[in-house]
Amino acid sequence: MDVLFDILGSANFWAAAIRIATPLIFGVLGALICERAGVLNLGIEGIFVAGAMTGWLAVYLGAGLWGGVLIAAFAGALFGLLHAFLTVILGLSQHVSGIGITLLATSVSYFTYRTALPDVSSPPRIAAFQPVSIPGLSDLPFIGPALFQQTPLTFLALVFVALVALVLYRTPLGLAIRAVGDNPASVEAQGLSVVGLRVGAVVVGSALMALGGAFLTMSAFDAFFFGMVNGRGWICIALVVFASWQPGKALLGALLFGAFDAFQIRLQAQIGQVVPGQVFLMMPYLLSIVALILVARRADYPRALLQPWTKGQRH
Amino acid sequence: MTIRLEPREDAGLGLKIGVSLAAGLVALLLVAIPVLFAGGSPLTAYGLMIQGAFGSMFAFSETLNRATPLILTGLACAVAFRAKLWNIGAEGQLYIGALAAVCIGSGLLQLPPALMIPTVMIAGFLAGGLMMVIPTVIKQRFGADEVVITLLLNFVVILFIQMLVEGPLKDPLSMGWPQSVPLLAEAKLPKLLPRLRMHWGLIVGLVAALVLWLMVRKTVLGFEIRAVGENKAAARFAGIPVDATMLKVALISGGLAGLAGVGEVAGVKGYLSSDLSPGFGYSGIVVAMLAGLSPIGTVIAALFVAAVFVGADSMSRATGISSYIADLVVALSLLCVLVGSFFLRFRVKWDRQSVVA
Amino acid sequence: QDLTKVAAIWTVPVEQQWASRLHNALTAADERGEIEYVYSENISNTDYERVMREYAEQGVSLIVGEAFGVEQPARAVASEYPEISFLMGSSLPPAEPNFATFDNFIHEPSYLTGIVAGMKTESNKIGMVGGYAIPEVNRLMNAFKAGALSVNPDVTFSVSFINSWYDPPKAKEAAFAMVDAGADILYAERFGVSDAAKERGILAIGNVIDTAADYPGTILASALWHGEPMIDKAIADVKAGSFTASDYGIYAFMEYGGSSVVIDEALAGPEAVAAAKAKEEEILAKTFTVEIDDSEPTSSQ
Amino acid sequence: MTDAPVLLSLQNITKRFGALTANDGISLDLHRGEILALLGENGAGKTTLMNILFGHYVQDEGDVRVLGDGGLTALPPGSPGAALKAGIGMVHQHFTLAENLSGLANIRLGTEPLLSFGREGAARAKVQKIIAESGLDVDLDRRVADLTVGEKQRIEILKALYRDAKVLILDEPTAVLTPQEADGLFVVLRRLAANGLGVIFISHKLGEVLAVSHRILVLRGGKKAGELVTADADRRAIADLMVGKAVAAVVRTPASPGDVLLALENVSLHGASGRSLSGVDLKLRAGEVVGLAGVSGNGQSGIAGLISGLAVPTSGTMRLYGETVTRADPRALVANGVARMPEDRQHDGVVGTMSVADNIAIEEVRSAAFSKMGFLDRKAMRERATAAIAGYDVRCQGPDAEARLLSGGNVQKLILARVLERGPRVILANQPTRGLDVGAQAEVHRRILAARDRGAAVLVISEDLDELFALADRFVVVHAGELHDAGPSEGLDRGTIGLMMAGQSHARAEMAS
Ligand SMILES: Nc1ncnc2c1ncn2[C@@H]1O[C@H](COP(=O)(O)OP(=O)(O)OP(=O)(O)O)[C@@H](O)[C@H]1O
Ligand SMILES: Nc1ncnc2c1ncn2[C@@H]1O[C@H](COP(=O)(O)OP(=O)(O)OP(=O)(O)O)[C@@H](O)[C@H]1O
Ligand SMILES: [Mg+2]
Ligand SMILES: [Mg+2]
Repeated sequence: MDVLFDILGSANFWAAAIRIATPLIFGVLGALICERAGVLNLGIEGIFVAGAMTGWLAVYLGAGLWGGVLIAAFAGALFGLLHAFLTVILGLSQHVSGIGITLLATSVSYFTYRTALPDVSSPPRIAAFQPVSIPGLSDLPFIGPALFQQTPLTFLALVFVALVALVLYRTPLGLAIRAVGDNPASVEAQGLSVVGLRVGAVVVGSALMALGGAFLTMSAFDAFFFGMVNGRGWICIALVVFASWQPGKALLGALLFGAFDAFQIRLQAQIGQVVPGQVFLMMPYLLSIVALILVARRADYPRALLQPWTKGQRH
Repeated sequence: MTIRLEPREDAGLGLKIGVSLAAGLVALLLVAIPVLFAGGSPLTAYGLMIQGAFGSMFAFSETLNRATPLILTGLACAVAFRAKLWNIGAEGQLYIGALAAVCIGSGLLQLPPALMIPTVMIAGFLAGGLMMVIPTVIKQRFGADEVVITLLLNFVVILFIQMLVEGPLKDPLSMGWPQSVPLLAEAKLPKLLPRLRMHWGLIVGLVAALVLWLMVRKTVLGFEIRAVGENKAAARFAGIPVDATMLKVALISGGLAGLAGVGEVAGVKGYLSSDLSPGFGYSGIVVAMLAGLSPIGTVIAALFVAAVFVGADSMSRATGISSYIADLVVALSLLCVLVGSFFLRFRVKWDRQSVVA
Repeated sequence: QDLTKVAAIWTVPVEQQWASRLHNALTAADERGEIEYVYSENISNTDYERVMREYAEQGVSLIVGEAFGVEQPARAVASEYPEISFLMGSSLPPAEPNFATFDNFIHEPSYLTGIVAGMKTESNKIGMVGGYAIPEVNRLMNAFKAGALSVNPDVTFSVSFINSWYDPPKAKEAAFAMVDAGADILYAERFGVSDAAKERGILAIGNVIDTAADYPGTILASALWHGEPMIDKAIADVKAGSFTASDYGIYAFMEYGGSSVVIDEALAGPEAVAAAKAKEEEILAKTFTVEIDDSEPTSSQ
Repeated sequence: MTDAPVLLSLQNITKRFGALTANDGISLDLHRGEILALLGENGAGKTTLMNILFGHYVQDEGDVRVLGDGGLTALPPGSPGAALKAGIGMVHQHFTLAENLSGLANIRLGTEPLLSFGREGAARAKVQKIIAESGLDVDLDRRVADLTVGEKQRIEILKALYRDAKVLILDEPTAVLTPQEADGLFVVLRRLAANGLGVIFISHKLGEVLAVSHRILVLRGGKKAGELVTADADRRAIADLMVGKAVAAVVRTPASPGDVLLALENVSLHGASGRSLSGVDLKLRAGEVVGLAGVSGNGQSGIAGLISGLAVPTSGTMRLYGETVTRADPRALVANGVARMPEDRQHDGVVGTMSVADNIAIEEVRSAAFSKMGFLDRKAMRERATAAIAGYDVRCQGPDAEARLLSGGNVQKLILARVLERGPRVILANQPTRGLDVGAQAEVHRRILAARDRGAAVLVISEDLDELFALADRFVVVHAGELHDAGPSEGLDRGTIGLMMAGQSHARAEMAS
């Protein structure tokens, strides 16, 4: 029990939870935008890799850090465009296309990295984002170190949560995106372009996913490793459902996941292996499943998810 | 001038072959880009790819060997997807199937091969099936999405397997390396040919494809699965037991993935470890969709994916290009074939009719 | 058969510390013109046998790799190609006539780094972060612990495994957790741990490769593995036709120059350096043997 | 009327779907202030023509011209956006609503610049004004999924009015409205037309067409079959134009009720809104048609669910041939001679991607008629389907055609064939002719009455009172989950039933006294 309070009472724990959550926040927002528009994007895991690689490589080759972020987003957008072309314009299977994109983005990234840097025995480093202090806020006791000593990308992620929520619920664009994911015919009948909205959503969503990857190589760490994305993308797919496709709950889900991970790491470090380590590692997944069961009935999933839409077809 | 799409009623065999060839050609053209980027010669690379997949008995056997689990996981996905049960968890079911095989076949039972092999297979089938029945029941009871649950369960299962092979199932003779006790010789699937890795799992896969084909086409169960998959409400109204049908599908789907695991552990590896499958479960999704969920098509698609991977991987070794190109070639081929399937479903028409001013 | 053609098959990317030591040694030999080196990386165990056979069919003279997950098939392939020499990482004994084995036996320098850490720690808490609890990792951690306890019985250790070889952000988080729990020295089995140490201004112990230059003022000491003695010996044996199914693992021992300890003397201080050097002498003189303990290390309660 | 300027002009529109020519050189003009009724059999091409006009489909030939500032100008094909801009509003035959959004959100959708914060307040005020003027009352803030079909229909019409349409197209807007709602709509339409709006109105209900339109255009087999001025037209003439031959009137002979075959005794049911029932008593006798009237959402679907075998009473008993039904088991009911027509035939009636033959066999695949030892008897299935296609005039390519390719009317005939061919003893006919053309309607009525005459007990649930009066020997009315007996149909009139539907269960007694 003491251990529990020790951990939960430490500002470092909360800071770690937010740090761990950051890539997930980007990813889950990206997936949420795509799915709100009716497109499942299983390319996320690969887009994470592509974002991690391109952002890092750009900085390594001399671009500024924010230049790297932009390039990562651009790479994500490109893969998103491909996914949108296949699933929205050609109406092909979202599952296959997504997995194909993951395979493609991952292998292209690895292949490019290896071919561009054939002789590395220890991964080269860049000068990554450093935590910034926000005058006033960062100096607050407890709250300061817990919440306000993060790298800029973390703050960017939080800004995006608000932005996505704002656009989704407060603008006609958001209304159109929600409608196109619910029933594309409703959008078409009101003179908007189903294809345009969906392609746009997938491209923007994929760019956000790539930022999740970029965070790993440009903020959480300063080098690119094969395999470093390590399933984070898939977790985002689960978190979107957990969040019932709502940005606020998505943030909450990502933070919960981060907190749990940070907690289990600390517990392992403090009381050691009383049970096999895997039991801890399984917990976030099992808890996600439990959470899913609890929220499932109330979720308003986008009804047109997975359904292609072709103009002039009966649906 | 505008472009219009018209759905095709049914694509003929000629068109199907033509489109497949065209997709393959385009994929090859695209592969030239990374090959050139890496400083290789595309033409040489093509030759080496074909040689690597089909150029010798060994190469071909390796292609078949890799296709074996893909056929089974592909079928697992195909049958579930047909009922709109989105099983993304074939990877986990594969491991659970392999686990069951190891639990039963490593000494718990002493049986002659003729009994042992079927026992191990049935155990793997049931275990894998149960692994899919659980999320299906959760979906039916609580409405929780099976895509996400099956996806998450993959991670849980892998960790569970790691836990077992580091703990209770650990082979005391493995020098501390996390792997399970080996299967008894009686539980191992016989090789099809001496010195080659191909094993009886391939036959199991082919038979499973045939059985599924029969089931979908000819049986009441297949009829009911299609009805439930295409329109649950109408199926329910017509008196088809929707939930029960879904559970049957789940059992079959997970079971087939479980069999893939049995094949890998009893046909290839001999013991269980947490790196048994390089993503066969996920590739199964791709294989099934490429095949348009047709059981026979699944066999062909599995062979295709296996040949592309084995060929490209071998090519990378012969040319000295980074071995990551193998996955890249698979990805490109996959996407090309996917685009090709579009032309099977639609006719593209260019209208010359001017847009009226 | 081309006597100079050597192939390596890695189950990990060549950046992985373990593989990189041998990869570098092989690349160096290639650059010296002694061999022609080809390799395949990130090969899954399922594909391992096929890749072995493909290289064997290409007619290489020596195949270097890791048989850990594929002992049976690797040995079967070797027996089918008696004219080719196999030098495989393995926990099992070599197999006649052509299957030689090795492992990263750098427990000796690990023990020495333990001495330095044991003497330097002020909080008496040392954090250790590893990838997976496999023998290759366990033995180094255990030797390190033994070394530290030999000079400071009050040290306690917290150990955690991140269940991944390549997740530096996660390793970093695990390391942060140890720092938060009071550790003032971190044992860096994985990339990411030293980063945490540097960020929090504490010390880290390097493992297998020397990363001191990347973390100025952070790496207290490192236990290094040198692939060259073993690789060069194997190449020479192959060329001389004297390659046998022996255990090349010994070439990782300090005695053969297969491993060494580097200590940042400014950070460690003369006392710790002296203690470590003294033990090193004993090891080299064979008056002291570091025990090989492959069991999974656990946190001290 | 025809002196008014032309608002909209279709010129030689042709549209082909593969081998089928759905529209064949159709031209029409719509004038300002005119209500034009578009009539035709199921599948005649009405919806297709309107979809072209609105830009959902791209025509193969022909132009759509709309009156703009510079006279009649052609619309770019395939652009609903352009059609909306040109002042065309469309109420689709099948709702085009985003169900997870509120009514107001659906109305606003696409009317404001995407990259702005929107003008929700102004939009709400404008919609409320339109509601006040038109009487199309509906809660704007409820999720569309929670609205009744009638309310959804109102949202659809509000969508069009909100955009200040010059031309309003309504594709079968009254198919799902109660008579009162429909009357309300007509008032609105007349007022809108009087204000200069042009209206195209599609309906299968000739009474409505005669009551509300100025001019009638009839399509047959994708071609224009004729045009009438409403004032000069009568039912006969229109029906003859539509089907190309005279439609025989259906006559109902007096019933001779026999034993009670199905009974609900003090049945209560708890379900989602519109499904709850409390203390319902209902007896269906052999050789009698009972008509169930009620405003949708008052419990019809609950009663239908019970008789369909999808639910069992929460309390009270349901007896079939005297035996208590304890399990929700559609298969058992079917095997016991209950014929069930679903309310929503596309959703519950057929599996669109399966063949006609499959859909005809679907209720009985497990029976010996269609399978042996778990294997399908394809031959038997095809034979039954071929017979059904011929016997019920199901227009389709054949037994192997996918059901989704059938028009709504033909789907209904398919279902009729499926359930009536077995010689059922109890028949649940839920909205049996919703959306059907007059010819098909007469055919369905004839078959239902024939089954009654054979001795079947029939329950007809319909929102079309004309239909109920044509079929029912006895009336019951459902309101707020309670069922009230209205007695034999002789001596009943629309007004009485209407009052009972509105909840005045004593209407009949009061009238009598
Ligand atoms: N986040 C998601 N990612 C991928 N697919 C999803 C996601 N959410 C929902 N789906 C898919 O959308 C479909 C609709 O969801 P749902 O489970 O509610 O189906 P349903 O037809 O309503 O089932 P039931 O009638 O049994 O409730 C599911 O088949 C599911 O696979
Ligand atoms: N997208 C489409 N693809 C193929 N065929 C179609 C399509 N849309 C309509 N059809 C066919 O065109 C014909 C005309 O259909 P349409 O919907 O216009 O009929 P309708 O007159 O509106 O009938 P109803 O009174 O039943 O609504 C039908 O045979 C229909 O099956
Ligand atoms: Mg219509
Ligand atoms: Mg129609």
